[in-house]
Amino acid sequence: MSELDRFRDDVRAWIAANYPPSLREPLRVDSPDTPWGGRKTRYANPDVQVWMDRMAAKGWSTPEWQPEHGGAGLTPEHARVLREELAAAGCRPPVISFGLMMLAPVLHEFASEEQRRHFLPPIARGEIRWCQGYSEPGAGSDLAGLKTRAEDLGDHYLVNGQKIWTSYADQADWIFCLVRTNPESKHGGISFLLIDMASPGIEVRPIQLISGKSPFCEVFLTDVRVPKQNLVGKPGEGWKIAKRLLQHERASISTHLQTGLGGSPAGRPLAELARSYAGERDGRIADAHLRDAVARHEMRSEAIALTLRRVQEESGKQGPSALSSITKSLGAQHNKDKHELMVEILSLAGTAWDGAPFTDEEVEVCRQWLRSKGNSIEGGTSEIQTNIVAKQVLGLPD
Amino acid sequence: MSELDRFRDDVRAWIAANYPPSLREPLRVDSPDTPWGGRKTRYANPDVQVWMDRMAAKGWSTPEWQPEHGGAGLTPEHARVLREELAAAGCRPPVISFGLMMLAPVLHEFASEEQRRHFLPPIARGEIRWCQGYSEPGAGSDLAGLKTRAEDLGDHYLVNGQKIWTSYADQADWIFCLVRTNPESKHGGISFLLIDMASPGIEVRPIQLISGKSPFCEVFLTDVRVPKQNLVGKPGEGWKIAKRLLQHERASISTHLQTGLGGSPAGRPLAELARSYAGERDGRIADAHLRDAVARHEMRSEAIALTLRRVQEESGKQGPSALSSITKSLGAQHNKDKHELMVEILSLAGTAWDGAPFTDEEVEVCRQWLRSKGNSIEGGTSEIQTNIVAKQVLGLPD
Amino acid sequence: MALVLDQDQALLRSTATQFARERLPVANLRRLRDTGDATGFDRDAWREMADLGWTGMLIPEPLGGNGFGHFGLGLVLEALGRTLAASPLLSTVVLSGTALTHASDAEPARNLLRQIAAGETVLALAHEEHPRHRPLAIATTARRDGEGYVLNGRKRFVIDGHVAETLLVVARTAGADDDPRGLSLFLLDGATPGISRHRLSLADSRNSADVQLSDVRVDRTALLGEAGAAGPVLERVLDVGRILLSAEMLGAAQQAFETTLEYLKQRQQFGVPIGSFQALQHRAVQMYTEIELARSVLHAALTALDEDGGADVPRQATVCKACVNDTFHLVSNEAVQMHGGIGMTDQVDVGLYLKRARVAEATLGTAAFHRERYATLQGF
Amino acid sequence: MALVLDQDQALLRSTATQFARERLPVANLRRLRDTGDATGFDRDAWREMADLGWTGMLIPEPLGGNGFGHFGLGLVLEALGRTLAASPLLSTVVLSGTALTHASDAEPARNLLRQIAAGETVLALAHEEHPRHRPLAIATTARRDGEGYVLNGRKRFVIDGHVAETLLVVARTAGADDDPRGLSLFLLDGATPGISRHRLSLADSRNSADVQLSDVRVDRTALLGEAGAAGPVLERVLDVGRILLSAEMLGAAQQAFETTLEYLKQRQQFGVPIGSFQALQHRAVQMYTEIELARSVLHAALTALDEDGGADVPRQATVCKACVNDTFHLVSNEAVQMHGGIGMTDQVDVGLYLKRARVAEATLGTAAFHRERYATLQGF
Repeated sequence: MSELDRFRDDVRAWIAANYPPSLREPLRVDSPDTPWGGRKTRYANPDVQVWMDRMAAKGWSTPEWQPEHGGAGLTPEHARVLREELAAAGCRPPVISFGLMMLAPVLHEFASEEQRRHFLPPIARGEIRWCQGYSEPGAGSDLAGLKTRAEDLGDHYLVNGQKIWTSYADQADWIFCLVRTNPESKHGGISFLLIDMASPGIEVRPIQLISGKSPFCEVFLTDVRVPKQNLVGKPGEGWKIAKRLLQHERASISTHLQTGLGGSPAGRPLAELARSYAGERDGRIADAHLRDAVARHEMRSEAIALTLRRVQEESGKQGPSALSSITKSLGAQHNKDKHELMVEILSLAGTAWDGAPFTDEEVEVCRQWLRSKGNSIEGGTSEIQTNIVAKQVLGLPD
Repeated sequence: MSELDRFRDDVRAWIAANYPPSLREPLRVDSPDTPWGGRKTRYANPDVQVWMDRMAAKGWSTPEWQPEHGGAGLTPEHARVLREELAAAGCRPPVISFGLMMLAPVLHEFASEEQRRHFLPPIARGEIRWCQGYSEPGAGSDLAGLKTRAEDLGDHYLVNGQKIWTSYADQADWIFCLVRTNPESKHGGISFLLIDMASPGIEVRPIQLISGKSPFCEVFLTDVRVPKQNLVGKPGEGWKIAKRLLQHERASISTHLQTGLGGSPAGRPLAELARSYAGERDGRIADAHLRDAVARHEMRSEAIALTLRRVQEESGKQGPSALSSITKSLGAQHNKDKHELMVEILSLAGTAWDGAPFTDEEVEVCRQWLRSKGNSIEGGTSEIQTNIVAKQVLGLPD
Repeated sequence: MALVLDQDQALLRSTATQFARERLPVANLRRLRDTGDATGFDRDAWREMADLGWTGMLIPEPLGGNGFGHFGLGLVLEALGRTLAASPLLSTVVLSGTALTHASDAEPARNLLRQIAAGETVLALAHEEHPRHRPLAIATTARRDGEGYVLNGRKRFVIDGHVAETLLVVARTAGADDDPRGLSLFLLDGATPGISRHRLSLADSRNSADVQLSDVRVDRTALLGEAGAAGPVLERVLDVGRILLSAEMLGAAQQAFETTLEYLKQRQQFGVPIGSFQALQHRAVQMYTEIELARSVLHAALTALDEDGGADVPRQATVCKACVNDTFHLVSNEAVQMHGGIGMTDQVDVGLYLKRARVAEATLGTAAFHRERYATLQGF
Repeated sequence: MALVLDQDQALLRSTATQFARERLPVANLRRLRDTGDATGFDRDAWREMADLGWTGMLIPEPLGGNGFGHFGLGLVLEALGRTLAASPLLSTVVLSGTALTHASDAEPARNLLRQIAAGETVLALAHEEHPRHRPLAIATTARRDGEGYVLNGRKRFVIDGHVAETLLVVARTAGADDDPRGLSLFLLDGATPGISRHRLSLADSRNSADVQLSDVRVDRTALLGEAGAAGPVLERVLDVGRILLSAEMLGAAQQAFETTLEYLKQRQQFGVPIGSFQALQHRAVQMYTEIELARSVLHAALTALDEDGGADVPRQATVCKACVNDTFHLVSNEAVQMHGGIGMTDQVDVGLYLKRARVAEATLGTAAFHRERYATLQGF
C-alpha cells in the first residue's frame, strides 16, 4: 500500500469520525448555514462551526498552504486525495469566504511574509471575515476614478471617503480597500489597504435592493487611522493588485453561472413550471408560445454549459481562455432571461411579493427575478465586459 | 355651380376622353411601365408615353408650377380637385422621376430663374430623366468626405472622380452631382453641379447586386467639361443643398415604406402564405410558431402604419415631426423582417433563384428578400439615422 | 381619427400631469407601501379626481357624468401612470363602470353609475380566477335557489377587491370552463355573508385581492341583465380595461424613459457623460421608437372606443395591450440596467417602474396572449 | 468529451483549411455559377479529397475507409464551409454513407461503401418531399409487384440529385403520411427507366434537384434492409446530416465574421475606422459570442456521434442545428449590413454567405422545427 493510499485511508477514517451528521444535506444557495466565518456570523446549525474548527485544527481548510499560513503544507497529490475524499463523503466546504476566494491569492502574491503570517491563518481558520471596498458612488464602471483618500501621516494613514456595494460589510470584521494615496495620478495613485472594521470612524449602512434584500452596504470612512503596516504592496501599486483581484472575483462569479442553467427556486425544471401554470395538452405544455420559449431557453442552457466546460478544458490545456471573457455577461443575460421566463410562466403569481396565498416558490421567483437584474451590473457591467472583449479579443480599435 | 365645380366637370370629361384604357390596371412595383420619362426609357405599353404627353401638354403633371416652368399655374384648390379626379378615375401618375421628386424642389429653392426656366419644363414633361451623383466609394455614410473634383477653368469646370450607387445612371440623361470645388474645406468645399450624361469623359457601369438586379451604377468622370451656368447656388453651397435634397429623398422613401406592410410579391397576405406552405389545422395556420410570428409581424405593421399617419397629421398641424426621423430605419427594419419571415415560411422554396418548378412568387420572394437588405443601407444607413435621432431628438451628447 | 391632440385634450393632459406630480408623486406610493396603508390609495386625492370630473368621463350627462370619453380618460391615466399613482380609476370607472353601462339599464346599475360619477363609491370587478389571464375560464357558479342565486367560487387578483363596497362578480349560470355562453354578472354588496376577501401583496404595491365566495345568497335583483348574457359584455369590459390600462402603462414607460435619458446625460464615468457612449445611444433610440409606436397604437385604440361602433375594438385593444406590454417591458429593463448599481436599489424609482411593469403586463393578458388572440380575431 | 482539439485534429484542420483556400476558394463557386457548370462541383478537387482520405472518414477500414470519424469529417466540412466549397461530401459520404451503413450489411451496400471511400461514385439521398422540412411526410410509394417493387412519387431538393449515379430513395411500403412506420429505403441506379431529374436553381448556387419517379420498376435487391424498417435509420441519417451540415455552416459563419471584422478595422469613415464605433463593437461581440456557443455545441455533437451509443444523438443534433442556424442567420445578416453598400453587391463575397445561410438553414430543419423537436424529445 502506497503512502498516498494510506493517507487516503486515514482521511476517510477521520471524516467518518469527525463530519457532523447534521451537515449531510447539501448546502443550499443563500443558506443561513453558509460558512462565512468571522466574529459576527451566526449559524442556524451550530455544527457548521464545529466542522469549521475541526478542519481548521488539521489545517485542511487550505491544505496546500504552509502551516505558518494556517494550512497543512500538503503536496498537490495529497491535497487532491483529501478533496476527493471530502467530495466522496458529501462534505460541505468548511469555509466559504471572500477572504479565501479573493484576498488570500492577492496576499500570497503581493504581501510581505510578515503580513502573510499575520493575515492568512485567520482566513484559513474562518476566524476573520473580510469584505471588499472597491466601488464608490462616483466610481462604478470607472473604478479607477475612486476618490477615497488615504493621507500619509507618518506611521499611519488617515482615510476619508465612501465605499458602496460592499457585500456583507455589516457582517465583516475587516475590509480590503482601494484608496487614493496620490491625487495627481489616476491609476498610479491607488493603493491597497487592509482596514479593521472596528476602527473608529467607520459607519456601515445596508442598502435596500429592489428585491427587498440587502446584502450590500455603504461604508463611510471618516478620519479612520490605519497603521502603515496594513498597506499591501507599495503605495501606488493598488491598481495592479485590484486588477488581479478582479480576475479572481470574475472566476468565482463564473463558477456561480451554472445557477442560470437550473430551474425554479424550488428546483423544478422550467417545463414542469410551465405545465403546472399553463396546463397540459396531450402530455405537453398546452401553451405553444411557452413551449417554444422553454425549448429555446433550455437549448441555450445546454450551449452555455458546454461552453463553460470548454473554457475549463481550454484553460487546462492552453492557459487562460479568451472565451472566459464572454462567460460572465453571457451567464448574466441567461440568468436574467431565465427569471423573466419564470415570471412570464407564473404571470400574476410571478409578481408575488409576500405572504399567503402565494407559495414560497412564487415569492422566490419574484424576488430572485428582481435580484437577477443585478447580474449584468455587479462585478463589471455587461457593457464594460463587452467593451473589453471588443478590444482585447477582437482587436477593434479605440 | 361654382367655378371649382365647373373645373371638376371639365377635368372629369377630359380624363374620360384622354385616359388610355390600357392603363386601367394599377401600376405594379418595379413595372417596366413606370413612367420615368427621358430619352432612353422604353415602355412595354406605348400608352404610357401617350398619357405622359397628354398631361404634359395641359401642364397637369405639375399643376401648381408656373406655366414657364412647365406647369399649369393652378391654385392649390384647383390642383386638389385635379388630383381627386385623377385618383377617382384610377389614373396612373403621368411621370414618376427623381427629377420631379428630388431635383425640382431644390431647383425651386436654390436655382436662378434662368436655370429654373431651362431645367424645370423638361422635368415636368418627362423629357429629361435625371440621376443623382452623391455617394463615392470612400464617401458613404460620411458623404461630406467626397473627393470628385471640379476644377474652375474660367468658363467651365473640369470634373474628375467617381460616383457610386447612382440609381439608373445608365437610363438617365442628366445627373445632379455633388463635387468638390475646394479641397481645403470639408463641408464648405462642396458644390452642386448639373451634368449632361452625354458629355465626353463619362462612363457608366452597372453594379450587379446580390439579388441579381442592377438598378445601380458606378459613374466614372474623366476630364468632363461642365459649363459654369450649370452650377446651382454659389460655389461651396453644395452641402446645404444636399442636405435639403436628402430630406426630400427620405420623405419619398417614407412614402414607399408602406410596402413593408403588405404581403407577398404576389399580393398574398402573410397568413395566407403561411397556410399554403405550412398547412392548416382547424382553419388556422398549423405551425404555432409561424402563427405567432405572423401575428407579431402584422401587429407591428399596424403600429407602423398608425405611426406614419401620425407623422402626417403632426406635420400638417405642427410642421416637421420629430417622429419622421425614426420612420426610415423603422420601415427599413420592418420590410427586412417581412422578407425574412416570407423566406422562413417558404423555407427551401424561399431560396428559389430561378426557373421551374418554382413559381414567380417564390422567385420574387427570394429576390426581394435579398434586395430588402439594402433598405437599411441606402439613403443613409440605419446606424447613421440612429445617431442623428440620439443627438437631435434625444439630445444625447457627442 | 385623432392621433394628435386638440386643444382641449392638451389642456386636460397638462392638468392631469400637474395633478400627478403635485398630489400623487411616486413618494405617495412609497408612503402607502411603507406605512402598510390599509386602503392602498389616497382617499383625499380620489375625491379631488372626482371634483376634476375624471370619475364621470365615461358616464353620460344624465347620470352625472360629463361624457369626455375614453380618449380623455386615457390622457388622465397616462399622466397618473407617470408617477405610478394608485387610484380606483381602473377598477371603478373603467372596469365596473363599463360593465354596468353595458350590462343593464335598470335602476340599480344607473344608481351605481351616478355614484361612480360623483366619486362616492369604489367597485371591483371580480372576474379572473387564474394567475394567467384566462377570461373564459370561469368556474365560479351561480346556482338558482328559489327566487335568488347561490354563488360559490374563488376570484383572484381582483383589483381594489379588498376595499370595494360593491363587487361585480362574473359567475357561471350554465356551461363548462372556457364556454363564453352561460356567464352572468352579479352585483354583490361587499358585506354579504359568505364573502371573504384577502388582500394580496404584489411586487408593485398596488391593490389586488383574492375573493372567496362560499354559499353567498343573493336575490334575483343582484343579477345584472339577462342570465347567461354576460359573455359579450365581459369581452367589451376587458377590452376597455386593456386599452385604459395601456394608457397608464405608457405613461409609466414614458417617465421611466425620460428619467433614464436624464441619467444618461448627467452620470459621468471616464470623465464623460455615459450618454455619449454610442451603444447606449442606440439602445435609447430603440426605446424612443418603441414608445412612439405604442403611442400611435394607444391613441388609435382610445379613439376607436369613442368613435366607432365597436367592431374594431377587440383587434385594436389586443394590438394596443401587446404593443404597450412589450414597450414597457423593454423600457423598464433598460432603465434599471442603464442606471447601473443605483438602479438596483429601492432608493431610486426605476425599480418601482419595473415592478409595476410586470404586474400590469400580466393583468388582462400578456403580449403572447394577445398575439394568439390577434391571430384568432384575424382568422388565422 | 473533446471540446478542445488534440494534435491530430489540429493538423487535419490546418490541412483542410489550406486545401479549401488554395483549391476551392470562393472564386471556385463563382466559376461554377457563372459558367453554368453542369456538374456543380469540381471533379478534380473531389478526387483529391478522396486521396486525402476524407471520403473514407465514416467508413470502417475493412471497407476501405479510415474510421477517422465524425469529428474529423466535421473539421473538414468546417474548413470547406469557410470558402463555401461545393463537394458531394454531404450527399455521398454523410447522408448516403450513413444510410448504407445503418440500413444493410449486405454486399450491395458494402460495395457502395467501398466505392464511396475510394471517391469513385456520387450518391444522393432522395428523401424530402416538401420545401419545409417534414421528415416523415413521405407520400412516395413502393408497391410490391411480383418479386420486385414499383415506385411512384416526387422527391424535392435532393442534394446532388442531378449528378448522382445512384439514388437512395425513401419510399412508403405501408402507412400514411407522417407515420414513422412503413418507410423503406431503395437503392436505384440513376439510369433506371421512369426516373426523371430536374436540376434546381437555388440562391446559393449549390446542387439541388427534383426527382420524379414514375412507375419505376426495381427488383427486390433494390430494397435496403427490411421493408418498413427504414424509419429509425432515416432518423439517424438525418441527425448525422444535421450535425455535419452544421459544421459546414459554422465554418461559413466564422469566415463571414472574420471578413466583416477585418472590414470594420479597415473601412474608414469620418476619418476613423468604423470598427471604432461602440455600437458596431457591441454587435461584433454578440456575433463572436454566438459563434463560440455554436462551436461548443457542434464539437459536443460531433463527439457524441463518435463516442456514445447514440442515445444522446437526437437531442444533440437538434440543439446543434438550431444553434448553428441562429448563429449563421445573425452573422450573415450583420455581415451584409456592416459592409454597407458594397455588401449589397455581387462583387464581394458576403452576399454569397447570406445566400448559403438561408439554404442551409432550411435544409434538414429550421431553428423553429428543431425547437419543437427538442420539446418533443424532452417530453414537454
